Amino acid sequence: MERSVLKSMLKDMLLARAFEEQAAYEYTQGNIAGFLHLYPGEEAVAVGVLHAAEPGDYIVSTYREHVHALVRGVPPGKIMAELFGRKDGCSGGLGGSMHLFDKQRRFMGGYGIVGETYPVSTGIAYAIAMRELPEAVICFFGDGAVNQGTFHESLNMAALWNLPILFVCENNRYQIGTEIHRHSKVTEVYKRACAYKIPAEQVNGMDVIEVYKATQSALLRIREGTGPQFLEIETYRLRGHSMADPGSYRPKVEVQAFKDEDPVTVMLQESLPEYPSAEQISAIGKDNIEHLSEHMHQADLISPEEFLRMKQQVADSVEQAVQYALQSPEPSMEEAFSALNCNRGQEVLI
Amino acid sequence: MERSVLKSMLKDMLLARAFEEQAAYEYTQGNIAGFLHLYPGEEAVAVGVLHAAEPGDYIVSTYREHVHALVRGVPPGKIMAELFGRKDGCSGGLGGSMHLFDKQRRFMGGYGIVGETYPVSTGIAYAIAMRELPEAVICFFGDGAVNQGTFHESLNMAALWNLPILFVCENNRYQIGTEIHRHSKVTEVYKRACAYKIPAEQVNGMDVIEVYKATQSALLRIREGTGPQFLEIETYRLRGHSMADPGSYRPKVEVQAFKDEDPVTVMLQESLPEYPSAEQISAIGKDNIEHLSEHMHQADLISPEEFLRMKQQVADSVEQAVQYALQSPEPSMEEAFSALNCNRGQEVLI
Amino acid sequence: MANEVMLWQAMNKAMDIEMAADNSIFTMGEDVGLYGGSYRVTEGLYAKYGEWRVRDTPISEGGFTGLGVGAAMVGMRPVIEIMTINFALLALDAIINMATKIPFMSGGQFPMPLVIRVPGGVAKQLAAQHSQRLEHTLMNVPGLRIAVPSTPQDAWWQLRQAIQSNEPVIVLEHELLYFSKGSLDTNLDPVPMHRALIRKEGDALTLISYSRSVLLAQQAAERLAEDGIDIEVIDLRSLSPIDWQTCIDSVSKTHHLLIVEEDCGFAGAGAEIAATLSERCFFELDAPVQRHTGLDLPTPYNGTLEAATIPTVSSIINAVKQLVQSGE
Amino acid sequence: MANEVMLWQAMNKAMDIEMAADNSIFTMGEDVGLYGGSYRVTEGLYAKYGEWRVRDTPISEGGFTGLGVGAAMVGMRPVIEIMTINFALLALDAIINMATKIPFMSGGQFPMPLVIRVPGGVAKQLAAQHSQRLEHTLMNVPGLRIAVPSTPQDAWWQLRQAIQSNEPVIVLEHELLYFSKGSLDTNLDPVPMHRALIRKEGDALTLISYSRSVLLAQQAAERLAEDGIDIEVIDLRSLSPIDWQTCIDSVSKTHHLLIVEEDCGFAGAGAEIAATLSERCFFELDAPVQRHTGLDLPTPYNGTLEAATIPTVSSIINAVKQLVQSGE
Ligand SMILES: Cc1ncc(C[n+]2csc(CCOP(=O)(O)OP(=O)(O)O)c2C)c(N)n1
Ligand SMILES: Cc1ncc(C[n+]2csc(CCOP(=O)(O)OP(=O)(O)O)c2C)c(N)n1
Ligand SMILES: [Mg+2]
Ligand SMILES: [Mg+2]
Repeated sequence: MERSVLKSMLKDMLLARAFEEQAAYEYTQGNIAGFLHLYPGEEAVAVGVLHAAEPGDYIVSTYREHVHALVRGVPPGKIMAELFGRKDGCSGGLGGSMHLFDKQRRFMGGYGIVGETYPVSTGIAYAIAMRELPEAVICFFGDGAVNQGTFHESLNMAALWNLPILFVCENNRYQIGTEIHRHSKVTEVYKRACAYKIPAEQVNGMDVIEVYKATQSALLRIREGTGPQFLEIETYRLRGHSMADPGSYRPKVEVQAFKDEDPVTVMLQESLPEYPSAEQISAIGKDNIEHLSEHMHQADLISPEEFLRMKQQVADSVEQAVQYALQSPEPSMEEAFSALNCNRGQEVLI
Repeated sequence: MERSVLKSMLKDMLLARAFEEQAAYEYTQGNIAGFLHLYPGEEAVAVGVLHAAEPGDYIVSTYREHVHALVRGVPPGKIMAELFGRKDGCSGGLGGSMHLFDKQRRFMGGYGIVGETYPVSTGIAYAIAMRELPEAVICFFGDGAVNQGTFHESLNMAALWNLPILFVCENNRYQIGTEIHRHSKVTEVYKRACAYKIPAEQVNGMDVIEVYKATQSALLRIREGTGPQFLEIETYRLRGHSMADPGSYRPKVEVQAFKDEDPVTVMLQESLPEYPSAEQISAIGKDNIEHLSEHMHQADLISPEEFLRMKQQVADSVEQAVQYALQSPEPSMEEAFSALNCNRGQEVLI
Repeated sequence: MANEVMLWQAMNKAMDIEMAADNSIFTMGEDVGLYGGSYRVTEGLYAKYGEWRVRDTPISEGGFTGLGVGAAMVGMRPVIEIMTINFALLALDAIINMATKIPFMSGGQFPMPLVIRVPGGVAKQLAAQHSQRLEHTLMNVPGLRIAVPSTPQDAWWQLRQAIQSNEPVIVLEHELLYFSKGSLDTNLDPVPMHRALIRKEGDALTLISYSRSVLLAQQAAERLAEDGIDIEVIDLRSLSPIDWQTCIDSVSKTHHLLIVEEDCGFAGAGAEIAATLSERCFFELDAPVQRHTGLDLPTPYNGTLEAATIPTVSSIINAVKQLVQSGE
Repeated sequence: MANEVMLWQAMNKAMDIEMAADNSIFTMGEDVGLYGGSYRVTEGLYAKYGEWRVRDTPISEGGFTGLGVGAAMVGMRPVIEIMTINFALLALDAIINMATKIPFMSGGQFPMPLVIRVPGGVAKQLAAQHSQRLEHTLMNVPGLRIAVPSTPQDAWWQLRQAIQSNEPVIVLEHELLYFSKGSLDTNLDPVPMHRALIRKEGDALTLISYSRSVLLAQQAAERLAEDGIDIEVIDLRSLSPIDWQTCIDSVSKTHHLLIVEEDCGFAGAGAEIAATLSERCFFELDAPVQRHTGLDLPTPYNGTLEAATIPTVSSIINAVKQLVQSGE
């Protein structure tokens, strides 16, 4: 793999972690409200998948989508401003954390109702197929989302009509507090694609390189006309489901994750989910960020100085994002109504 | 197999065919209205499956359910009266052809919305499992119904909680005018159960004995605690989807069915679907009724006289059913409101 | 030049002319293609435009309605047919949570040029699960437009307007109207999509209705005229938005208002009409606004009972007479 | 003896006492078990009653709500929790086409002792897809009962009554009320399930409301009383059926009616209330019935805008003052 790709992935993973931890902090400060679902631990998924995508591809994600938007290139300030509910947010402050949109970058939304990403993706893919374009749609969803009826309906249609969709299951083994064995009979999610004859494989979501490669070849198959493809990416979220979730349903020893090298500087309030302890972490395996950075050090792909510089850049851009958000005004009620009326043309209604 | 079971199955198949053809006739006479979905060609499914069931088992069916009710033991007169919309119908004349119910016989309904039989069945089975009873639920549905989201949701839950349900797909290869290759990516329906680890097999629905045996062993497995089972039964409907459907979307040569030995005495109006011609029939294979009766003749399990007598009995009971329906009064508006209020107890509402 | 056509034919022609003009339009639904559509609205289009533009679907209402939403986001103009309104209950997440929220939640980045066509209403003994109306549910959704054509001319205009509009529009088509005849002049300038029309002028009472009930109301009005009672019949044509001004002007003239609808009365479409006009015409009304509606009962299969659950020409006549007298 | 408790605690206690008394009751929903319920209503029940009676489900709202219907047909008393009303759009076929139609279509053979509990309403910046209300949709369904408790005492009574009833009942719980406190006396005789209650007497105006808006209305009433304007506040407690008599009696006394609701105004629950009372109190009203409702807009995420889309104590005060003056 090219060094530049690896570096850029590492940087995005660091940015993702720092951005999300900053968001957690801003939540405790009252700058962000509502449901806030964070991504620490899962960075290798969004980063690996989206680095393998083309700019012409469309991205459809869930309510846990800040990092997907970031990696897609939506400016951090635009995302932070959206979390703050400000006018300069990427959805004008009307959508919030769960509903990031950026038309220009083909970032087709964050959806809050579990299972909506499938039909949105089949619709975009239908348009692509009908117009015979070389584009694809990348559809993200969780392990819990797989039991929604739209999964079944959409995968059948995607396969039947040979639509260019890459289905990406972010399997973090939990549906809020319900562990995968308690929500699904078949827990190897990729096997469920057999009901639609969609090629599917399982990928180690702690290794961004593996994710990147699997995505590359799946997208290649799609562009060759093979139809939809399915990746189950095994990952883990370090935090609770959302900032409102203490995560107490997870047995302590089970927590399979690594603490970030960059120690979490966030002061976690008592009511917020705690990170797993260092012992729990070392009992299990490696955090995806540490994994990649170690690999790059050992292969001499990055120097310690460069790494430090990268971290500083990331910290700066998160800081700038917060400043951008803070100085942005709130949207007006007039702007809210014009968003609703973006559907209107010149036509006379009555 | 016991001779008595075979005889009784043969009689039910003859009754089924005669009852449905009579219903078609009554529709042309204006005695039946609304949507009327008939079963000729598919008799071996309902008869084979339900003869293998116990009286304690529950039956849940679709809008094409007259024969399921008949075989379950609902008196033909009660069914015909329901089709006529009369007070003595098994649903009081309020439900009609698509909504036959008989609580006493655990016939839990005819459902008009495709995909409703799954959740109703999982609910009944949940109650059985919770109470640890030796009963099972038999859930019927068509090939087209398999693409509804509730299929997916219900099969996962049934498997996850090991519920006692026998899923029976009546695969007649059509969803109204849409042939199975045009509605499902995977057309061997039984394979779709793999997504839930539910044991599944394909059965020849033209052979009632095969259907009976497959059902028997599936029910045995359920009662042993193996959890849900799945049968795909391959069959064919001789008529259009409903009386309103001329069925012109089916290529003539494709029609895979046999004409009844007992020639259809119904005068089919021009607007009604035609039966396949004798040539088309002989080009393909055997009607399920002829198949069973020939087998029994050859094995000397039934004499020609007894067969004739059986047919006469069947004809008589259909005739009696019509008379019963004709003499039954219409329900009153008061009765309609008390049906709605069957939910009410003595409680003071306001 | 006006022709006598059936309503389905007017819609079929509307689909055809729009599809010919703009290849971002496609239609999708159960049996809309090879079979030609349950009520023939898409007849002939499959042969003419091919399977990508006229797509038969599996029975997956939630899935393919949502597919329409996704396609509309990238500039297509999908016309989704849900076979009947009863099945639309399975697609409400796509309609309410997706189609009408995305334009807003995205801060106005994604307009939603989506049309959803849905047959419905009480037809002929289709029983409780196949006789519903869902007007009230759809009306309460901000950003959703609802057209309810009652004549071939309106069906022609409104379907074309719906397809051309960038707003999500539901076209509610009454199953008993597809084979009703009326004149169609394809050269006439269209009436604005949501404008109410006065079908008959009169000054004894204002009768407001929509869809099939308008036809019954017109028949009732003719008979009442023979008895010297001249009522004004308004066809709303749209349930969201509602053309209040036309209604208010009429009530200001007649001082009596009767609303006729086929839906169950409690919290039906008529509730909003009665509430708004009771308020806005408070000082003009000589008698309370009355609603003459369907019974609050699931539809019985039995034909006699079924007929008794919804307004008929004679029950409308009675309701008018009672109201006119009460105000005297 | 009355205790101060939070509303979720009253409901939790109600669940517990009913489940202990009748083992045909089970509850089911996402995270109701091990996790203890999103709003704690089912806390502790999983440990006490086991997984069959307190069942965590996959995300399959249509499937498990329909499962409740099937179980109710064979004599169970399922209490299905749909995590929020926004997801109930996925379960409307089970509620409308199954739960309320089966008793009728079967000619009365299968009563439906099903309870569906649903948190909802505008909470704290949950944005457009998580801030909906669905009252109007559910009201138009014949045979469905709707309870809307606003106090711990009512939540205790009404949840128990719902569980004991053989009718399909939806309990709509406002997300901002779970942690509000009120007194609970478990020995009091229950008020009938659908009876409206007068929360404050007065003669200047009748204010009708339900759920969380009642609390705002009460605060507004107190402040208005300081200004010498004594209004009567009615808490409907039930949206189907509605206790019209209590409303009519009040309007006959005050001659002014204001309806306050959080739902979008157009075709919301208030439409039915305004329509019926405009008709039945026509000769008693000194001014048009007014509705003070949520805006016809999806809920914005931004907190300032969100707050401006629904009635507040001060906007209620303004609305009351305007109406009282208009009638003078
Ligand atoms: C239809 C629907 N039901 C329930 C919810 C509430 N909910 C939000 S996230 C979630 C869990 C989803 O789990 P999963 O798909 O595994 O994604 P993860 O949060 O683990 O990334 C639930 C139940 C919802 N938003 N939509
Ligand atoms: C949810 C829903 N969508 C559409 C329909 C209309 N419809 C009735 S039967 C049918 C075809 C069903 O095909 P299949 O499941 O194969 O059963 P079959 O009629 O062949 O026995 C359709 C589309 C319906 N009743 N319900
Ligand atoms: Mg998960
Ligand atoms: Mg079929």
